[in-house]
Amino acid sequence: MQGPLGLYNYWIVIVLMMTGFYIVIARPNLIKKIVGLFVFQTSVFIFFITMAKVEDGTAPIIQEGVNLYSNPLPHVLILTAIVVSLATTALGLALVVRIRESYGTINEDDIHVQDEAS
Amino acid sequence: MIGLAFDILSWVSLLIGAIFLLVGAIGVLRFPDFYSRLHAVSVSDTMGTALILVGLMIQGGLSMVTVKLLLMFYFMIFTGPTAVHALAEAAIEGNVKPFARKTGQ
Amino acid sequence: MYIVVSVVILISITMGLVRAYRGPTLYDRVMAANMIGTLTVLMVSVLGFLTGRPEFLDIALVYVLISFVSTIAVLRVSANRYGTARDDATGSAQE
Amino acid sequence: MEHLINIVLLGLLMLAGFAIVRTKSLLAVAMLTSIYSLLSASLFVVLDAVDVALTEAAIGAGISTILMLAAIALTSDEEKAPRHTPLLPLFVVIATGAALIYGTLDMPRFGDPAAPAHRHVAPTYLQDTPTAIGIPNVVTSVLASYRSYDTLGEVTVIFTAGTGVLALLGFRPRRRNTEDTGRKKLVILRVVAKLFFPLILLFALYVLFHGDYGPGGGFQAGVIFATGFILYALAFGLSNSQQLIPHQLLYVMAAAGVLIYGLVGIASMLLGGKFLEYQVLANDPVTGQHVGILLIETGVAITVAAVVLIIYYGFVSRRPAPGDI
Repeated sequence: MQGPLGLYNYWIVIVLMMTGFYIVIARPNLIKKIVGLFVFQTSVFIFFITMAKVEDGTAPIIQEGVNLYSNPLPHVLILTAIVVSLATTALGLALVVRIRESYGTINEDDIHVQDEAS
Repeated sequence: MIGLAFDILSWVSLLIGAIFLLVGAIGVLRFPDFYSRLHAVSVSDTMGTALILVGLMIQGGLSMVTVKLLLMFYFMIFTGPTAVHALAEAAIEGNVKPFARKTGQ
Repeated sequence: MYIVVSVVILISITMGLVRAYRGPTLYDRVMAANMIGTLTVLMVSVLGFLTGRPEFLDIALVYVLISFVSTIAVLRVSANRYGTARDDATGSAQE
Repeated sequence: MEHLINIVLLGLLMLAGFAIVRTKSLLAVAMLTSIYSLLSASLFVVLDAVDVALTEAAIGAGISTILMLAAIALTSDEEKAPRHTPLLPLFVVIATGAALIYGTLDMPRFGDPAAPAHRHVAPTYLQDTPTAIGIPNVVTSVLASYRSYDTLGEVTVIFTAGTGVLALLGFRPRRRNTEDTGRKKLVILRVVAKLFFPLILLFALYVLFHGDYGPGGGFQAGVIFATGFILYALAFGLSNSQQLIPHQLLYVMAAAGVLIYGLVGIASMLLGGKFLEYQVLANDPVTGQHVGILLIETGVAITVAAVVLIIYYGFVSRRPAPGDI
């Protein structure tokens, strides 16, 4: 596809990214926020993998008789990024569990009210 | 000639499998209550999956690919019904009521 | 032929997604997620043949396992959360 | 034709994202997140990133979802409506999105083989891997050999996350028989789990050692390994699965994996090479690369498996009542 239409993939990814961003900033529930972060992260992964794709290329595992491969470098970066996303998700959820134990709620608005009262 | 026969066999298998998947999905979308929808899921879970995998196996021929497909077949034939069974049991426990016709109380 | 099958699978995934969104009960959503898992497995297998590199079936195998384990996990959580009194009775009787 | 599948999958992802925003029940949100992750993993297959697809399926759709479920089990399920109007966030989001879309206008079109990203180091990796490293999977060769410093950092991040969760949630060992062992309704699940448990572990080993030749590697293998134990814990209860693999052993394993990785680097220094330069590990440079990659992938798998299990046990053992997840 030629012209600006060849960019449709990036645009949809940006819409996805903004969906995650919206959840993070607009929703008061802390677990929902982490889900939003997860959605955001996943769309960033899709963005990178989109950039790695080469038209008519194939997966970067060397095979006889194949000449054109997709770019392996973004794949490596994203592979490790996915593992880091697991680490951040786990830590975030652990923090949410602790917040729930000390505040009795996971709603951001309620936590603010409690903080101002004390 | 033999090759063509195998091709036709696998295509028929793939097509019928695809029809089963579609029927199951329509059932999931359209059926009125949870338990009948669960019934529809099992159509695509067993018959559709099996036929599509068999079709792919015929295409794969005698190779590592077919071994992996067989392994997948083995896994799916166990996981699908187990998951559906667990779902039905959890739904009964969670007090999901079956659909009853409104007029014939 | 592979194209036809993958299009059918994509249509089915769409229907499953609509069911997962509409609910109405949690179990409907779990069921839809489970179905989408199965369909994704099939689509990845078909895609391998479509692109001419069917040796990537390992991915599909992982999908089978993962969708099964996450279905079981959500059912166990919901059983602990919404489970009826029967659940607690057996639990405490054994203690 | 692949364009069509690509567009449809992206459309489904948007649908799933929209559903996540609109849904109130958090358990349903976790389910939708799992679907979102599975869909993006199949998109990765379409876009040729098979290794990434494997990782995303195992981590995104599997472990992350299970952790979210465990956290929801510890907190609450329903989401309250926000106190503020969503107008300001909506405005911020639309403005940011518009700016980002404006930014993409200068990007090379999708799939352009002449894009700058494909010109710099990637051709070297693709060309040299068969001769210098001797394995077909370029992603593994870049991950474990060319950029092994990065991966060492990554393993350390995972280790740190495990330590962090341990510090936050701790670990409360269960007494035996406080759990509902022998409940009738779990019989079928238990039979299937017994059947699958060894197969999953075997498959994890296959993914680990086949990672040089196909999609797979240490990270994925570790996660699949942990998934096997999680399935066991779901079917047989936490205390039984802890008899299978005691948590002290997990602490040792988490540290041992990182240590194996670092020691491979130091061994190659002692043998006269640079840090993590595998060529010196054997007489033949290509064999040396093989040995080095296999060793560090094993280290990665051990750490990842142990940390995922530590995190999972940390969440689950915090539940006071006799419950399993």
